[in-house]
Amino acid sequence: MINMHTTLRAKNGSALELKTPVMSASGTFGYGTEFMPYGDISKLGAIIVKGLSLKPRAGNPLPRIAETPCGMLNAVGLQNDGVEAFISQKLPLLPASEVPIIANIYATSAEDFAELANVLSHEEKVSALEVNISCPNVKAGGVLFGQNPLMAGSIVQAVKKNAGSLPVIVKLSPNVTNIAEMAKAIEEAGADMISCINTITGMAVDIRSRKPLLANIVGGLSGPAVKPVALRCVWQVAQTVSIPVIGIGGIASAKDVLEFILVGASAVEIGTASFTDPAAIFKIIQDLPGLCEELGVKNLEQYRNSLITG
Amino acid sequence: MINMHTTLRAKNGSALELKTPVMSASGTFGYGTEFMPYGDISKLGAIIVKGLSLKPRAGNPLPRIAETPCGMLNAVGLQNDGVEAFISQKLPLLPASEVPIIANIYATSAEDFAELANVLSHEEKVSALEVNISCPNVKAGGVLFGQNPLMAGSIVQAVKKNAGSLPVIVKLSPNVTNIAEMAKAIEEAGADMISCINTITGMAVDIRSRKPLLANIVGGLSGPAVKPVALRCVWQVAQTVSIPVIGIGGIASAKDVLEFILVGASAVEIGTASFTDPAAIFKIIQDLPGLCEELGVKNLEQYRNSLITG
Amino acid sequence: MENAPILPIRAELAVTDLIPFGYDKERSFFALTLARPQWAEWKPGQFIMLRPNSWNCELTWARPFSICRVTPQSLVLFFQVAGRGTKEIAKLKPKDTVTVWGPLGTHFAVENKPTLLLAGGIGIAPFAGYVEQHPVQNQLSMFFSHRLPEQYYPVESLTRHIEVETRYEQKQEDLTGTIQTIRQKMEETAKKNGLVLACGPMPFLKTVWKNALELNVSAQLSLEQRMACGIGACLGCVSVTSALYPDKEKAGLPVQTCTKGPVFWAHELNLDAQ
Amino acid sequence: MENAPILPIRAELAVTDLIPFGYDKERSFFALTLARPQWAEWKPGQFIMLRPNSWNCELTWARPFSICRVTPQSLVLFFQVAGRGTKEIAKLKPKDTVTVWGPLGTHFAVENKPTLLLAGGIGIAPFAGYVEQHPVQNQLSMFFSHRLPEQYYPVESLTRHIEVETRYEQKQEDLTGTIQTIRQKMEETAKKNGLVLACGPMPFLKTVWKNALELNVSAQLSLEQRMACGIGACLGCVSVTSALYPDKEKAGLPVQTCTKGPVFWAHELNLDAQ
Ligand SMILES: Cc1cc2nc3c(=O)[nH]c(=O)nc-3n(C[C@H](O)[C@H](O)[C@H](O)COP(=O)(O)OP(=O)(O)OC[C@H]3O[C@@H](n4cnc5c(N)ncnc54)[C@H](O)[C@@H]3O)c2cc1C
Ligand SMILES: Cc1cc2nc3c(=O)[nH]c(=O)nc-3n(C[C@H](O)[C@H](O)[C@H](O)COP(=O)(O)OP(=O)(O)OC[C@H]3O[C@@H](n4cnc5c(N)ncnc54)[C@H](O)[C@@H]3O)c2cc1C
Ligand SMILES: Cc1cc2nc3c(=O)[nH]c(=O)nc-3n(C[C@H](O)[C@H](O)[C@H](O)COP(=O)(O)O)c2cc1C
Ligand SMILES: Cc1cc2nc3c(=O)[nH]c(=O)nc-3n(C[C@H](O)[C@H](O)[C@H](O)COP(=O)(O)O)c2cc1C
Ligand code: FES
Ligand code: FES
Repeated sequence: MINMHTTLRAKNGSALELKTPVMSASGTFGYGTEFMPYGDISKLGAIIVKGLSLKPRAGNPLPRIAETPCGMLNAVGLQNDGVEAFISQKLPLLPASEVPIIANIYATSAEDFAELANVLSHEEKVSALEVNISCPNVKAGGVLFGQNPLMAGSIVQAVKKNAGSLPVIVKLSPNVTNIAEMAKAIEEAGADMISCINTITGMAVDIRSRKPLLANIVGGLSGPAVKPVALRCVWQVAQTVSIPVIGIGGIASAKDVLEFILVGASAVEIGTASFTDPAAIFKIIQDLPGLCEELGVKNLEQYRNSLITG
Repeated sequence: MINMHTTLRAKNGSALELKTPVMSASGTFGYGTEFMPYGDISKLGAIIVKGLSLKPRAGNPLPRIAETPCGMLNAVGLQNDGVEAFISQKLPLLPASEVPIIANIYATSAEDFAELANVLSHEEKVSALEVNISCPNVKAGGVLFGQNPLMAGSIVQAVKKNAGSLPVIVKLSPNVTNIAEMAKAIEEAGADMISCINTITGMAVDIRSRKPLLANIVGGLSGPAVKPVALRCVWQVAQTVSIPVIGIGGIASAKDVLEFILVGASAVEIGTASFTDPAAIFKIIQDLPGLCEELGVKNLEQYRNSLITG
Repeated sequence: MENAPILPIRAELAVTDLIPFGYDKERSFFALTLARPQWAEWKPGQFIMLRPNSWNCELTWARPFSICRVTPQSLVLFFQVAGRGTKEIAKLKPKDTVTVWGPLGTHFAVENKPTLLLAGGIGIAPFAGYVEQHPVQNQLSMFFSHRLPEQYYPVESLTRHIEVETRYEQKQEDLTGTIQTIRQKMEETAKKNGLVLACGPMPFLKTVWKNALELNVSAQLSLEQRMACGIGACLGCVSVTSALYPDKEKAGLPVQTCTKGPVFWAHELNLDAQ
Repeated sequence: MENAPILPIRAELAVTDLIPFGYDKERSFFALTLARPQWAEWKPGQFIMLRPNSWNCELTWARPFSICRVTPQSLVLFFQVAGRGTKEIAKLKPKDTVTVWGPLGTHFAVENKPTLLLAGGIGIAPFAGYVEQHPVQNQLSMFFSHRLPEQYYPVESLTRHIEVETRYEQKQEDLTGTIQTIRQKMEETAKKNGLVLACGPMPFLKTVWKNALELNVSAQLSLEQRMACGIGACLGCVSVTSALYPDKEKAGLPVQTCTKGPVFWAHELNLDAQ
């Protein structure tokens, strides 16, 4: 069986060591414990928890989710109990010695991002930060930060300065004219890694009630429907930056994982697929070595970015 | 049976009178004649033909198309015989007295766009122009024009100046950070109508051959998968401009048509659905009045933009 | 609900039977029987998430259904065709397999006091198992309002054990009658210091909720919200609690209907916030 | 191909039968029988687009299949499971319905001269009808190379009428033999001033194409390209023509395989441009 071990190296030389390149995507895996009945969460590459803010957030009104062809829309609006409750109540329950725990963070100002980074950098059980500057479902901050290279850069710098030795992953939005340009700005601002994509802004309506299917009117599209867009984004970003790229968007099988690695991803995150089946991520992790063997892939690092375009 | 007649009014007061708000989308309906065995093409709202350029274009190498979850990618690259061949060979075959024929045009410079407009404005059988500044599958022009409000504006002005009395529809790309801003610029530049969306840039790969599924590597995503993005774009554009908006993206049923009208579209175009079933557009046109009746919609203009968001 | 949580499991189960109860131009009703999952325990009011294994990715989510009944051999669900997913589920055939995770969520309280069961339409589903498992069935009575003929619903399995008053709502006026009956029966239950359990569509539940607060009667409501995961992870299904919610940190805030519900005490909810 | 075009129609047809020819760990083969569409005319080499009515929108396109045989009652196709779509098509049952449009595209020439049929694998499909309809069957001979045992393919229906030489390719070396046999048989046909008709995978067709140009023998090839519409509208399926293409404006340019093909004269194609 080929070894799936994956090293994501940060700029300062520190590294995230993953048993497998497959992690959970923020907001789709709760705080990890929700999935314990369905598989061994310590087998994941890493657990990326639901987005955290400094203060608790109630999120958006209902309805918050809608099913769409091969995908879904969500406008949860970053409901969470705040970083303190996470540290005191959720973090202790997680098997952090066996699997890296990555905190996904969200704030409405560079100062708050800095403080979140600072608070989390003192938690031994946290292995990295993923900075969400790409949420389309909040009025302040969110995707607005992720659509402006200057604003994004200043947030990355603020987080980096306060993250201590924690690797900083910056999560990009596909809702931009030029994602490569954003990635470049973020790399230059000092990010250790880039993950993409967050959701694509979308909408659904009911012709009978004449109401939007989401109370927030617009929401973020995810699931297999967005996979072609996500693959394109990862490919464009991986061609542009030299830091590790983490692929996200519609991944639902080991085959999908290899597609993202082929176009340049070092690792991937599984989102919506965990709703379709709570065992999906465990099955993907289990299937991956066998599929590599079948394809004669001896080494993921060699397969990575080996797309034949000539 | 409620009347589906739809008037798309241009700025100069002239108007496109449609029997039904349902038209064919460029590049998915050939030159119209291809569909004659499957329905009466004179029953369409309008026939928008395959994109025309001044000179013939061979398009991109194969493979040019790939199937994706609830959608497809294409990188046809605007293969066409050129505007002269269209006028001499295709246009005479079309029932232009019964159904408006709309020429979709593509060029790599404002001058060429102007000349195309000029040539077509002398053709009695052409009822309007649709300006494609949003094709993601060509190296020059294409979506680059559609991603820059200044460039887009100058093309719109060039076309308008040379289009005589023909209404000018400008087709927008979803591959932008802010589609409302683009729409505003295009309205200000003098466009008579806006259509959106063109395809979303995407990609697909084969993990065995390690090759992209398209020779062009990236292509444009269309079909039901993009409908939530298209609805959001149409809604954002319709909130911003006061000229008519034509909705496109993943429409496959009469219900989908009403969704786009509900969020502000005055008319719609059917694209990929015509591949899934060559009779799709005829069925949609046939089903629409009955669905309106069922919903108690007496009048499309009243239903239009009547989304309840409060 | 106060006891140790019941651990859910995920299983791929074979369909053993699908029995139509009735067709209407708008709705059709089915009892779906699956092979019994290896559950150690379950309690009426809990639900499962179900997704046929034959589905491709067009329909993204599993669908939530109340557990109707569990026998040594089988898990029985009762459902109506409401949209695309249930239409497909209604096409299942014996030997087809489905992926099920559960039992999920909270359950109805069982107390040795007069207990009024209020069911609206398909909301009758969880009460079949509740009645069968109840240790003192003569404490139970039910009022069931429905829009389609009675034979479309599994009423018979209930009348075998308890007294059921039904109202076939055919006209708008019948709805007013239903609302009056609910009020009157809840008043009686309040006088007897009894318990009210309700399951049905949201307007029905709002009526019960308002009465429960006004009459100060113990009442539990089973809520339906759109669900993606069913296990508390997506935060799509939240309901807003009242100031009386026992977890003080969550009082007045949205909590997951799939894990903190679907069965809530009426006074712990703020249905006006929906 | 020179005659008036055959008008296609779209029809919803019932499946009447689906007969498995053979299973393998990689591929399985089926003959699919549909109710006969109301076609006025069709010619061997033409194809149809087929999409099961039960498909939801996950699979966007119909699938192209050669017309194998048309009887007074039925339309028969022969297909192998190649991917997701054909896997689903292999699950069709009698009475299921499919949407079919056709007959589409160009057809094989019928000439009263020695005619060599070259089939690779599933490329045998269009030849069943060709042989049956041919007015002078003793002019026909076939060479059929295949990777799975012969009984997986509808060979018997051909050997009833004509002489068929088959090669079961089990090892890499067998492929070399196939290429030699093709060369030798095409040389013989060239000497007899005969006609070659070929259908099979692209590498197979390239071999035939090169030989045809070198030996200057009349040859037609049936090409397979990914198709979305099948009717010339999407421009997804183009093949590049040679300088000898009769429509001078299209010579050397891409033309739709679905309407200008799938059957092309070898010298009118430039397969090196693919
Ligand atoms: C805890 C719980 C228990 C339930 N128990 C039963 C039962 O025993 N029998 C039964 O017939 N129905 C039950 N329902 C409702 C049932 O889940 C929906 O009717 C079903 O999901 C509709 O799916 P659809 O694809 O047919 O409808 P669509 O309208 O096409 O579904 C679109 C989306 O909306 C959701 N949705 C639609 N209607 C409802 C609804 N009323 N409640 C929640 N989500 C909805 C679907 O799950 C799906 O995600 C229950 C719902 C919940 C939350
Ligand atoms: C004119 C024509 C006639 C054909 N006749 C037959 C026949 O009689 N019997 C038969 O078994 N097969 C035939 N084929 C090939 C058959 O269409 C493909 O095997 C089938 O489309 C594969 O679909 P899939 O979903 O199983 O594979 P997937 O690989 O999942 O399909 C993905 C996409 O690629 C396309 N595709 C995949 N393989 C091919 C291929 N070899 N040629 C063209 N498109 C392909 C599919 O249509 C689909 O759009 C013919 C193809 C053409 C163009
Ligand atoms: C319900 C839901 C909640 C999400 N919450 C977050 C979040 O809190 N932070 C974040 O960075 N991304 C969030 N996302 C985005 C996902 O992490 C992921 O980027 C996106 O869903 C695309 O991946 P997928 O197609 O595999 O779902 C959320 C997505 C969904 C569907
Ligand atoms: C094969 C193909 C070719 C297309 N060619 C053109 C074109 O020439 N000009 C143009 O403006 N849009 C073109 N489009 C875009 C469509 O007109 C339409 O905007 C898009 O496909 C979204 O609609 P749909 O989801 O209904 O297909 C093409 C789309 C496809 C799939
Ligand atoms: S359904 Fe996902 S949290 Fe309840
Ligand atoms: S398949 Fe569409 S042009 Fe041939």
